[in-house]
Parts: sequence; structure tokens; C-alpha cells
Amino acid sequence: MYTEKVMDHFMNPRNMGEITQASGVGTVGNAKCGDIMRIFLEIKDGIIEDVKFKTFGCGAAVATSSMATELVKGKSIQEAMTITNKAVAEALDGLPPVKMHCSLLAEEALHAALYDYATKNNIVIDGLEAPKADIHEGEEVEDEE
Amino acid sequence: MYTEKVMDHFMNPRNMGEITQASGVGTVGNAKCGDIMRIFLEIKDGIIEDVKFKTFGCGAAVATSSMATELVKGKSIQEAMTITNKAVAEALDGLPPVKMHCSLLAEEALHAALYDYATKNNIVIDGLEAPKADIHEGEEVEDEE
Amino acid sequence: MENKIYLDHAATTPTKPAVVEAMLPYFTESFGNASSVYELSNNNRKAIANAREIVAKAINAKDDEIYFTSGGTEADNWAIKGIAEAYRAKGKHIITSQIEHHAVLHTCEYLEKHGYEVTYLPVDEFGRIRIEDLQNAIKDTTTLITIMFANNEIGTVQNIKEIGDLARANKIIFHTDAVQAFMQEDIDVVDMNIDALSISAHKIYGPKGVGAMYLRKGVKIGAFMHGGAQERHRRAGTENVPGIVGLGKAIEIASSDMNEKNARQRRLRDRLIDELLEKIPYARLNGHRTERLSNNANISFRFIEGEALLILLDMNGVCGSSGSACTSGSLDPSHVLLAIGLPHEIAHGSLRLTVGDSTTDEDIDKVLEVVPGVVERLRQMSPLYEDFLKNGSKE
Amino acid sequence: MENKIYLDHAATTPTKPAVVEAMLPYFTESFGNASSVYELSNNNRKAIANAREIVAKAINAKDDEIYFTSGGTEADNWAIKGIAEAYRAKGKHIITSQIEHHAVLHTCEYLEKHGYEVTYLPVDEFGRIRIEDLQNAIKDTTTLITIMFANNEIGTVQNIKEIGDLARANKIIFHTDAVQAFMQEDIDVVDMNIDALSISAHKIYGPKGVGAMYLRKGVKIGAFMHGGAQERHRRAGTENVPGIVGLGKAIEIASSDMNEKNARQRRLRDRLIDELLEKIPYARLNGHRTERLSNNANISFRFIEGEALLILLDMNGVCGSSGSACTSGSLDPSHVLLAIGLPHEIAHGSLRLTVGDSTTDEDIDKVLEVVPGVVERLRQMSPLYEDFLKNGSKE
Ligand SMILES: Cc1ncc(COP(=O)(O)O)c(C=O)c1O
Ligand SMILES: Cc1ncc(COP(=O)(O)O)c(C=O)c1O
Repeated sequence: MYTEKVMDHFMNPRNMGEITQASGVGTVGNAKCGDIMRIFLEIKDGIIEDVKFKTFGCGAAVATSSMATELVKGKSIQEAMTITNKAVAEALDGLPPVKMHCSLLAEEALHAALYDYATKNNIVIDGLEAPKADIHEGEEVEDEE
Repeated sequence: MYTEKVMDHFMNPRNMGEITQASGVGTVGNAKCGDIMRIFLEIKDGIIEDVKFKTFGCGAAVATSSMATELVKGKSIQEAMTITNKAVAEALDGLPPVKMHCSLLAEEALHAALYDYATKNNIVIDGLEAPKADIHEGEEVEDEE
Repeated sequence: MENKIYLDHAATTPTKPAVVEAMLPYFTESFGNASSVYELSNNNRKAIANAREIVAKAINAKDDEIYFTSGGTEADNWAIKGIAEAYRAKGKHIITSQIEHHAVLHTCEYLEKHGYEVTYLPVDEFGRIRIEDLQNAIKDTTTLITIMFANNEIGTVQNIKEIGDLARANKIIFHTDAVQAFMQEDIDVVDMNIDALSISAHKIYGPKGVGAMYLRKGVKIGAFMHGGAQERHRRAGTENVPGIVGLGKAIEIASSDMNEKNARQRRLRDRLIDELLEKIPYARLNGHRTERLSNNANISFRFIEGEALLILLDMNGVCGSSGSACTSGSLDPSHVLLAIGLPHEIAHGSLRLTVGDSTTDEDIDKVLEVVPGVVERLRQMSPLYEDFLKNGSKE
Repeated sequence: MENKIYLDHAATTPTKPAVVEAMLPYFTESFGNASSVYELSNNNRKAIANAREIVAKAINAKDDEIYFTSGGTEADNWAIKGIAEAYRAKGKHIITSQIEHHAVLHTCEYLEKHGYEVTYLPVDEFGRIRIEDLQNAIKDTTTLITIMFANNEIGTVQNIKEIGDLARANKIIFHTDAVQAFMQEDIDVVDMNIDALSISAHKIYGPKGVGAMYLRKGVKIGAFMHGGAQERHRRAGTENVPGIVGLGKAIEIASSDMNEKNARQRRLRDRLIDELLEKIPYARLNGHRTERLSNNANISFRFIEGEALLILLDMNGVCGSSGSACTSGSLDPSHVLLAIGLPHEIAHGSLRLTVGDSTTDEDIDKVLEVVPGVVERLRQMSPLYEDFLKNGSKE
């Protein structure tokens, strides 16, 4: 059900791990829903110099985390802000419909880490809001009727 | 679904045909239900000397007519009156449940022919009633619920 | 089968060896549950997707408008109950015809017991509904019209596009039981404005126990089988992968030569009809002479009863079917034959012969040789025939 | 299959070659419609009667108490809706458990939407209902108790006789979903006071798409599939003869060595449970230690998620299953694991391995080698594990 890219990023996740003295850390999702994503950023002069992730979740959750970190590594904060969940999914050659929320989670985790960085450094990042408590609300499988 | 005996009596019906100057003729059943049985009797000195039948109906209807005529041939009227539909069915090694009404029809046809004989000759046969108009009433297949 | 001439293809067909062949790997090798995560099941998911595409293509539907079921009966039950239920807030009136298969009729009767109103349209002497009758039957509360594509007993094909157009114009869902018509008639659910449709594999040389329902995207339906998330949450139950593959393969085979096959069947059918009517007096064709399934001949022989006829034919090596009550465990003859106006005693004496892929001209020769004698033999036994000959002039 | 170790026999089983062999003649040769008059169909009728006898014998029922269906899901849907409907004049209250298969749960939820009242009994930490809870739930209006024989996820077997006795004493119909228990547990519908029971062929090395319902003589039930007169007017639809024959054959094979097979499975299962718990920290067994199906091991590994685990196992040649939400298209983890009291994040990380006829000790060795590494790898990736290690002392 997964594309080869998804499988590759799941089996060989890029940037998995932690950054001990991270400029920003964001954790989103909740264990109730089965996905938790944490992104660590090391930012210097507005550039994301390093990024790591840890993920509790399904194959798609791991792969989107991996891909999201790949996409932002070396980018400026502004560039990173333009990366949407769709871009992550597309970079993976697509996700099954029931797994699209994973890509949303990756976007949210990145934003949460950036927000943490912004808060710590007392700066404002355009278009960045405080992370939601639970991004899963309102999403549900197609009704039976 | 039929026993060998039923098949034999259907394929090689005994006593099929008419008696032109019959002592008694009885026709029962109706075309609506798919079975009509007619029995012709030739009676001399209280003995059924000859018997013939004609039947419009299914395999079981033909076989029960045939068997019923066999069972009464050469018998006295009193003996013939003791032959029940069950006896006909048993003589055929049984009938499928949905076909039991055919054996009832044979009994009724015989009784109707005897009644015709009794009426024509102004005699009374013990236990013999006028034929019912339609013997199928009250019978129905098992309900779905 | 030893030398039997099988002329009951409307009842069921043998599964083609190539179909069985296609199914086999899905029993023992590619057996995984199609809902499972592991790779072992990928092949099954693909096989199901492939079959779904084949079914969709055959009726000009989209893949995600096809749902696999356990057969035609389930497809009919589901479509009718499911749609009636989903639209019950709009109204509780259903229109059907008097000549539907019991899978439709008994489902409608069930709904009647549960507060729905059902109109059973009459048909003309050829078994076709009149479009004015349909028009007149439509009410504000009508949510569903279910009229079969072609009849299983007399073979009459309805003017489905006309019905579909009328239903669409009145914003009423249109379901058609196409179990008999599928792979014999051209079906285009878009052009014909069909919203839901039932098919069954065993009528088209596929396996028993599998069928499909088409449901136009956007039409609501209640679930019939509740449980797992299979068939996009709409039809629960572990997928019958071999059966689904078999249905797909049967369609693939049938599609490849549908026109030639139909022309061939039509010729054999016409021989049966024309020559039987010519050879046997007091006989009539049931159903429409031209608007009928290419494989169906249905003839009533007066004064005789159908089951007896079938047994004698069987003894002579011919397998046929009858609308006689005695074959169904009920006492009334076929509701279809009564609906086209046959009196009971004539309805009881009907014979349905349905040709198929394996039927040859020699088979027809043999049947034409056997049937007249068998009919005559039963007539000699019949008190009705005796009466007719004696009172003949009165009729 | 190439070298895959299949440990998902609770999801489905491969059809045994001998079963396929037994089915084959009924596709192409003995293909007649079992309802037809001619001799060609006699063989089919006999085959169905024979299979019915085999099913009946396996649970100590009578032949005419067995109805063939399209699978376990249909048997559950039919039993529950049909019995609820037939007794609705008496009352509209149903008792079930929180850990039923969705085929039961979603059917009950459907009935709730249609005016019925349903009590979902909780279970203890091992997945067993408490008989006092059942006793207390019974009302004057209770017409049906439906409690599964053995659970498909955690393998826990209920005390069915105790439930049956209580139901009988209260004159309430008792249905049990025995899809998983059939051919693993001893089932005696007379001794256990079971009134209705569901089974499915594909769980016992038979084909997909066929199952059966047992209904005790005298118990009323509404029809679920309306149409033809098949199955004594109670379940319409052309009989799936090859499927029915396959079910019979699968039972025949399974019956011949049920006890030895179970002993063997139990030994392999126990190796899995004991050695996995020994090798992997922060793991727990789900379900009852002894009152469990002989083939079922279900273990939760903290800090990791099930689908990811399954994919990695698959990559290592092991096919298993999980109660994780991600495998079902829903976001909530298994209702069964929640019902036995697992917190969500632990429920997400469960692994079900179910052994079967083909499982060997070498397979178990391989699994015991693979699983610890895979779990460790995912834990290294897990923010929950990171937090746990940092705050370990607080837990
Ligand atoms: C017109 C029609 N509808 C429905 C059915 C039922 O299909 P199935 O036998 O697959 O349940 C049949 C055949 O039996 C049929 O001829
Ligand atoms: C306990 C239980 N009930 C019902 C079912 C449904 O059976 P089927 O897949 O045959 O519809 C299953 C398996 O899927 C099951 O494990």
C-alpha cells in the first residue's frame, strides 16, 4: 500500500535521532491516536543547519518525518515555512488517503519546533501559530451510510 | 428427490386411461394448484373389478394416482375405504414433504369416484363424505419467519 | 453431465475451466487476508482491484462504484433495503414490477411489513411495463424504482433507458436487477441513467456465491452487512478473493466475443421457438418475440404440468426448467406467467429452455425430436386434454 | 509465500489442497443449480446435505439446524438482526460484550439506531465477562444474549456453558460468534445451551466466502436474505456448492486430529509467549494465560506502534497482525485492548501472532530472533521511549 519512497524512508529514516542542545524542539500528536512526532532543530543565522526527529507511529508517520527533515535541512526559516504537508506527501510519491494525516503531523511538528525556537528567542515568524493540542480533531473515516 | 418406486410409477404408470362406462368417476384438485386427478371405477358386487386414472400434475401426482389404483384394484369397497393417503405414500417408499398433498389427492379422488358410484346406485358407504371442492385449503409451505 | 443436453443456463452455468484456473492460486498460495498489512496480501489487493476494474468497465461505471457481494440475491437485497433506508426521511414509497425475481419481490414485501409502501407495476402480455404506468405511479414520496433489466423466466428485456431517464427526471434512484441481462445485453449505466445494479457470477460462467452491486457515486446507501472495513466500509466480511477473481475472469472471457455469442444463441433460440411452435399444437410463446434475451425460449403447452414434463425430458437427456409451482415448493405457478395474463392451468405447463456456450445445433435437433413426444404422452394422461377433446368445439 | 513465516492464522488460513480438490468437481462438472428438478443436480443436493451433516456433527446439532451463509459476518448479522426482529414483540433489549468482533458490535449499533437497547458488558483484565454482570444486565425485555466463544485478538475463551445455562434459565436466546473457536475448542450446542452460533470456513483452512449459522430448532428468526426458497426458505440465493463442499471438507480434515493439533499449537504458542516476554522488557501478554485459543499469542510492547512493527517484521519475513488503529483505517486502537484496560499508547503497540498447521519450531526460533531487534529499533526511534528513559524513575 505504500510507495517505494515511503518504504525507503521508513526502512532507512534520514535524520533520525536527537539534538541535545537544540535551538527548538516541537512535539505533536498524541499517543491516543497512535502518532507522536518530535522534531529537533539547530538554527544558525536563520538557517536550519541540522534537524533530527523521533517518531512513535506507523510507517507513514516515520516516512513523513524523515522526508520533512530532509526537505528543511539547510533551508532558511522562511523557506521551511513554505513546506506544506502536501509537499511532503508528494515528495514521497503520495500517501494512502487514510495516511494523509501523517503528513499533516510532520508539518505541524516542524512548525511546533520553529515556534519553540521563536519563543525562546523572542522573535516572530510570519504565518506561524502556536501548535494545536491535537491535530486529529475533525478527521474521521468515511461514514458507513 | 423422488424414490425409485415413485419414478417407476411415474415412468410406467399402472392403470392409466379411461373406463367409458364406469360405475363411478371422481375428479378432484384444480388446475390452479397444478394437480387434477380423475379416477374411473368399474364395480361389480361390491368389488372394484377395474380402475383407471388420468392425472394432470407433477411426477408425484402421477405416481400416487398409479399406486392408488394398484392398491384398490380387486378390493372390496370396504377394503378400498381403508386405504389412506399415508398408505399410498408408504407404498411408494415415501414422498418429499412438499409432495404429501399429492397422496391426499389420490385418496380424495378415490373417495370421489366411490361417492359417485354410491350416489348413482343410491347406496350409503360407511365413512364416505361428499368430495370437498378444493383439498388444498389450509396447506401452505413453512412460513419464512 | 454424460450426454445430457443442458438447456438451463438461466438457472446457472458451469464455471469455465479458465475461470477455475484463474481462481486456484488464491486458495492455496495467495491466500492472505486482503486487509492485512504484510506484502503477502498485496497480490490479493491487486487481484481484487483488477476484478473491480473489469466489472466497472463492463457497464461503463467507475471502479469505486463497484461493491462485491455474495451473489445476485445479496446485491438485490442490499440495494433495495439500503437505498430505501438511506432515503427514508425523504419518503417511503418504492416502485417495482410484478415480474421481478423473488430476491426483489420478497425484499419489497419485507419493507412493506416495515412501514414502506410499494407499487407493483403490471406488465403487458409480453412482459413489459408501460412507461405511463410508471409515470403515474410516481409520488412525492417515491425514493426508489427497481425494475429488472431482463426477466429470468420469459426473457423479456425492458426499455431500461426510458425508465432510467424518467427516474432521473424525477430525481428518483433507479436500481435494476441485471443478473440475467449482464453479458447478454449492452449495459451503460451512464447513458441509461442507472443508479444501482445487481449482477451474479454464476450466470455468466463464473463461480457461485459471488456477485457485485454497482452504486453510482453520490447515491447514499445503508450498510447491509455490518462488520469490518472491507469494500470501503460498505460491505463487511473477509473478501472472497478466489470468487472475486473468478467473476472478473468470467467477464473478461464473455466480453471477448459477446456479439458473436449472442448472435449464435439467438439463432439456436429461434430454432427452438419456431420449430417447437410449429410441431406442437396448443402451444404458445411466453415473453416478447424480439425484445428478449438471446438465450431464452419459454413455451407453454396446454393441458400438461411442468414438473412432469421436466422429469420426462430429463429421462430423455434434456435439462430444462419450468414456471410450474411444483418445482418451487409453493402451490402457485410462476408469478411472471400469471402477470402476463396466462390462466393458472396454462402457466403450470410452461417450459423454459435457455441455451448457452456449449449448445449445438445437434442439441436443438435432439430437443425438437424429444419434446413433442413427451408433451403428447403427458396429454394422453391428462384429464384436461380428455375434456378438451370431448368439449373441443366449445372452446 | 517464498519463505515467509505466516503467523496470522486468526486473520485467515490457506485453503488446504485437499479442500480445493474436493471443491473442483462442483465448478465445472456437477454445476447444476441445486434447486433444479433434473438429475444433474442430485449430486449437488447430496453434496450440500453431506456438508450440512458434517457441520451439524461438529457442534452436536441436527442437520436441519444448519444454514449456510457467505461467511462469519453474514452469520453474525443474520443471527442478531433476525432474532432481534423475530422477538421484538417480547422486547427490544440485547446483551453483548465490549470485545465482540465488529460483525457483532456494528450490527448491535445498527439495531440501537433502530429502536433497540443494547448493553455492552465490560470484561475483566483477561478479557472475560463476569457472570454477575450478565445476570444483572438481564431485563424483562431481554430477548438475545450474544457473546463470542473466543476472542479473535487476544484469544480469550469465555465460559460459554455458564453463559448458556444462565440464558436458558432466563428463557433468553443465546447466540455465540464461534468463528475463532470452531475447530479449536470443543463445542456442544446441546450441553452448552447454545441457541445460535456463527462459523466461517476460511478460518479453518476452508475457502473464503462461505460460513454457516446454527439455529436451534424452534428458535424463530427473520429472513436476512430474501428471495428464492433455498435453505428451507430461510436464506435465499443460489447455493455456493463448491464453497459449501469446501467447508465440509475442511471440517472433516480438522476433526481428524483436533486434539493433537491443539496440543502442538499450544506448545508453539507458549514458546512464543514465554520467550518473547523473557527476551523483551516492557512487554505484557494480553488475554488470559490459560483460557485462550491454542494458536493465539498477543503481546504489547510499550513505546512503539503496531503497524510500523508489522512492516518491519514483514521485511524480516514474518507475517503478523496488530490491534493498532493504523491497520484498520480508523484512528483508535483496538476496542478489545482498550476493554481489557490497556492505555491507548500501549494498545497501539500490540502484536498478535497466531500459529497454524504449517508452523514449525524453526519458525518460532526465527521469530524469537527477529522480534527483539525490531522492537528495539522502533524504540530507538520513539520519543515515548526517550521520555521514559529520561523520566524513568517517575514511572
Ligand atoms: C433475475 C435474477 N435476479 C436475482 C437472482 C439471484 O442471484 P443469485 O442466485 O446469485 O443469488 C437470479 C438468479 O437466481 C436472477 O435470475
Ligand atoms: C470472531 C470473528 N467473528 C466474525 C468474523 C467474520 O468472519 P468472515 O470474515 O467470514 O466474514 C471474524 C473474522 O474475520 C472473526 O474473527
